[in-house]
Amino acid sequence: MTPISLEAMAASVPNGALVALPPDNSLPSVALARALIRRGARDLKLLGVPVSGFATDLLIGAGCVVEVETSAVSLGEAGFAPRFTAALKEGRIAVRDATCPAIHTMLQAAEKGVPFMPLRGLIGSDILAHRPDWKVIANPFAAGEDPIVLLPALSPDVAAIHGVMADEEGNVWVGRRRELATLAHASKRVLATVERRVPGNMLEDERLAPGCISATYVEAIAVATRGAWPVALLDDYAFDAAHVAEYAAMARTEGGFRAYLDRHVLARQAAAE
Amino acid sequence: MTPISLEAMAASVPNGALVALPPDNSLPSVALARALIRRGARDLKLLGVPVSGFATDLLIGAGCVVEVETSAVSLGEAGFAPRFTAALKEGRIAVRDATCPAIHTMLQAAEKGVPFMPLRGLIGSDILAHRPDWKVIANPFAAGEDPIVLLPALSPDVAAIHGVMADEEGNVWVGRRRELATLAHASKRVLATVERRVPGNMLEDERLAPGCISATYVEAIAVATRGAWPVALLDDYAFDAAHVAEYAAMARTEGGFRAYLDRHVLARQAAAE
Amino acid sequence: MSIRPEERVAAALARLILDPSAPPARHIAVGAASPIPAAACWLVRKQGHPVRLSLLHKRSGNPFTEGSRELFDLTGQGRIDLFFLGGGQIDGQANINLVGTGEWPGTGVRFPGSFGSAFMYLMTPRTILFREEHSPRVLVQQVDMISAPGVSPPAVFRRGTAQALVTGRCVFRFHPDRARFALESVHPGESVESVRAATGFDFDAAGTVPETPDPTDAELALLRGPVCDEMLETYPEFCARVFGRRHAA
Amino acid sequence: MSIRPEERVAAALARLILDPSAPPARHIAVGAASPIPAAACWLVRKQGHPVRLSLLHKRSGNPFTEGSRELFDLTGQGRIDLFFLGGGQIDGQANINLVGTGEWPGTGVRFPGSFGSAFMYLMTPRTILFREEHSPRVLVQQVDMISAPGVSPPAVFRRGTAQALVTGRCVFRFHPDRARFALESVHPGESVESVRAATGFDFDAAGTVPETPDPTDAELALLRGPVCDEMLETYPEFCARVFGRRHAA
Repeated sequence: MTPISLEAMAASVPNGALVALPPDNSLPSVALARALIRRGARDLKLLGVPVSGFATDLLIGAGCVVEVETSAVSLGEAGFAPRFTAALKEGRIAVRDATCPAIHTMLQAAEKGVPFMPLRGLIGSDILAHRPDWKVIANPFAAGEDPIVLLPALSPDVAAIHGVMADEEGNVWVGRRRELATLAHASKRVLATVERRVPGNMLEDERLAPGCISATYVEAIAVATRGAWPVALLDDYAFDAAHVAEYAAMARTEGGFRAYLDRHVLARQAAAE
Repeated sequence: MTPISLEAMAASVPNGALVALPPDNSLPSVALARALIRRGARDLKLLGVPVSGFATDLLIGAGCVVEVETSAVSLGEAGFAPRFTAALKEGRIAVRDATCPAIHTMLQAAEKGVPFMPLRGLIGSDILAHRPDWKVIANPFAAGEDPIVLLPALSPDVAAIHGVMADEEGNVWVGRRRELATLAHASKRVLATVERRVPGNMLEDERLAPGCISATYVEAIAVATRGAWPVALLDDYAFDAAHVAEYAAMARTEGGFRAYLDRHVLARQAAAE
Repeated sequence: MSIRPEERVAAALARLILDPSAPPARHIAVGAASPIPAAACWLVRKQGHPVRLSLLHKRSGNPFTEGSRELFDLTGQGRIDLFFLGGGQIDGQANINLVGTGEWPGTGVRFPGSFGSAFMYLMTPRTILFREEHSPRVLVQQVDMISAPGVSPPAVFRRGTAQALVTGRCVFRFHPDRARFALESVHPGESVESVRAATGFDFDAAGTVPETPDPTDAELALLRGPVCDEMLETYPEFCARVFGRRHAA
Repeated sequence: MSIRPEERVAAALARLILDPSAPPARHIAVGAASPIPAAACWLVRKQGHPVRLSLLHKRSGNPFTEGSRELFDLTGQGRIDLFFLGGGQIDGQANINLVGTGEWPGTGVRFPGSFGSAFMYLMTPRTILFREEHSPRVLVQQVDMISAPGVSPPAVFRRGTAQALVTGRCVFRFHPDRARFALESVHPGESVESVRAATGFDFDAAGTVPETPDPTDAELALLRGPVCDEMLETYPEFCARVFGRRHAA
């Protein structure tokens, strides 16, 4: 699989797409999020897998997003996500609240090719009350009364992930973050930025194969060094807490956020990300 | 986690237990099966995950088994499983036929802690007609008529697997055979034989962690060199086709099977397996 | 070197895979016990068609990183376009029986079991049925038990049915609308009459049925060269028997 | 060195974890934003109790090999005995609200969201609610919206409820049979009256309520030594602030 440029990858994501983004500890492609901002993407729907972090706040602040489905949006130690909160308050985005295992379950249903999957819990939560797409049925295997929630399969249009490496075949190594494999299996398209390319076929290596997403599921690869920054990439690099704190402070105001974008996102257009 | 002896491990499996065994290409603990024969285990129920191979035929031939739930029993290139077939014909075992993805699905339901999980297909198969524990419902998410099968969660009493290595914490490395992780998560007890022990904690190593079953799920470890033999162990050693062909020939008759047991199973009692 | 029956059948299967009237085969999965279908798939690949092959029991570089569940998940997702199935019995409605004969679960002859057929047959857009043995014992009027049904009622979710049934004697097309096979071609030495005599089920046949074509020289060269190269690791005995080649030790 | 409030609360939490009247805590999961609960768990471990700790956001040696789904699967399996939850609002029936105030989905104050609470609270045999801020703003009569309910009707599958609610002012026990909190102890400087004044919900209290005990010297030594050692990587700011120690660069 021949890598494409980050900008070409961003151009391939249509306005209005449902884009799945893992949270800050689980290999989101922040590089692709920045490239989507640079290309002026509009009307994106974002899915937090299962929660949302830095990249989601950035895309919302840049006006690329109309809807967020997630179990939480947070900058971790840096606190609440300021642009998410502002957009919600101003009615610029719709928010579909979920709960972490429900998002995993909806993706697992899509991975399995079944129309729904059950999940325990949830009953009595107002999340369920606000999700007409989630159904409660009587457990057909129970002797007595036993309500249980069924969640519909969810198949994102695009999964935007950042892997450690991609090989010549297009296999992408994500290590122990196996929920990304489920996400990849469930998604219509996987767009993966990676730190680096490696020769050969990682599936031939018993030690590397278990951490791979097979090229079967991968539509395109782009090399983006430090493409998860400012969030962490497994043991490659750590969370840049100082930068995220700086972001959180600047993004408290629209003007500060614009200054951040100018400095850290738009200025990269010429530079190789 | 301190390893125990193979014989102590076999002694810990009670008669009547539901024992899950992966097939010949997916890391069954043939060593534990042999040890169960030596301890004279009785009334075991075997689950093929999702099909059954050499170890299942061995246990059936030795009279340890009352029931097999599986999607197929085969010795691969060496043909049908002779002791399975003989026992079925003589009415000495009950056979619950399943189909591969149904067994995976029932284990996934147990892994997830839900009472059932749906699966497409199956409708019109006589397998379904002979499984009163499988239910057909109308898909609650469909506009029109859409029958779909629900399968109950299945939680084996014991998963008998053979890993490549175990570390000091009790994590077991099984590489890309990730269905073993689902099996481990779904089972009440995981008894793992391994080729070798390694120092430290594999979960600290990003390269090894993705292929591990976490010690959280592992009850006991026993070192059994070549414990998958005569079947293959990933890239450690290949399938011993000549031996399995020899077994298949000997096991055509009860007398030949007894001779095989004497030579290859019971004679190992004194020797370190 | 004369054309071996396996080579003829592999070439026939390759033509079925490439049939432009069928849904496209971008990703084909092939099981362990299927060297002839595997050869057909490799032939398609070596002819330059960009098909992805997942060989289920390939030991080095096994394509699945989620273990044996992944094939079924892939198929559930609609990512497997074509699969091959066989059967201890196959009947005229394309029902297949991998369980056994007599009473459930096989009081007559017991076959190994259904494997994933009860799922794969309904969830794959195209299935090619393949069985070398063509006899009234295998091709029966009605299977004793159904591992997977040939057709399903309209309400049942099903992505496809059998496209064809290929045996050591002939190629049948399957017509799901009328749930019947039609004889498409007979291998050299066979006729409509000899096929009828060897077949337990009734089938349609035109007045004249063509002979299954010989593999072309180009196809034979690919089969005996690069296709065999790819298959040596997984199917050593097949390659030795059919192509006369052995895996270098 | 005087006893820090965080140390007192950690010791109180450790005693709740070890409460012999509660179901055993063999495996505890602790989230990222919970340094005090994590300190309590480590204290229990360092006291020699064989509890397994899964620190969800531990970067090196993260306990999960199936990614973030594994915590929920583990909990679904019944393998997680105790979890900690907080809330932007917590009410007198132990309902928690992590969504926001005002109208759905948070037209007043928007909190981050519910995370896994709607599942974990029902599927864990024991939950300890923990929130340092103890004010009428947080501890309300009735939450504006329910992320996860404090109690459930008998027909709803539920493994457990809140065991207790620990704040910067006191320890409450929760009584699921009557869906009410009872004041168990007040931290030094607090009284039943001061707690009532700071609490938006009604609760039960005996005539005299004991003071939350000081950590013992042994507990303090463990907290400041081996517990801090374990926490330096994951909670560097907490360790610096509370224990005055920094992670070696």
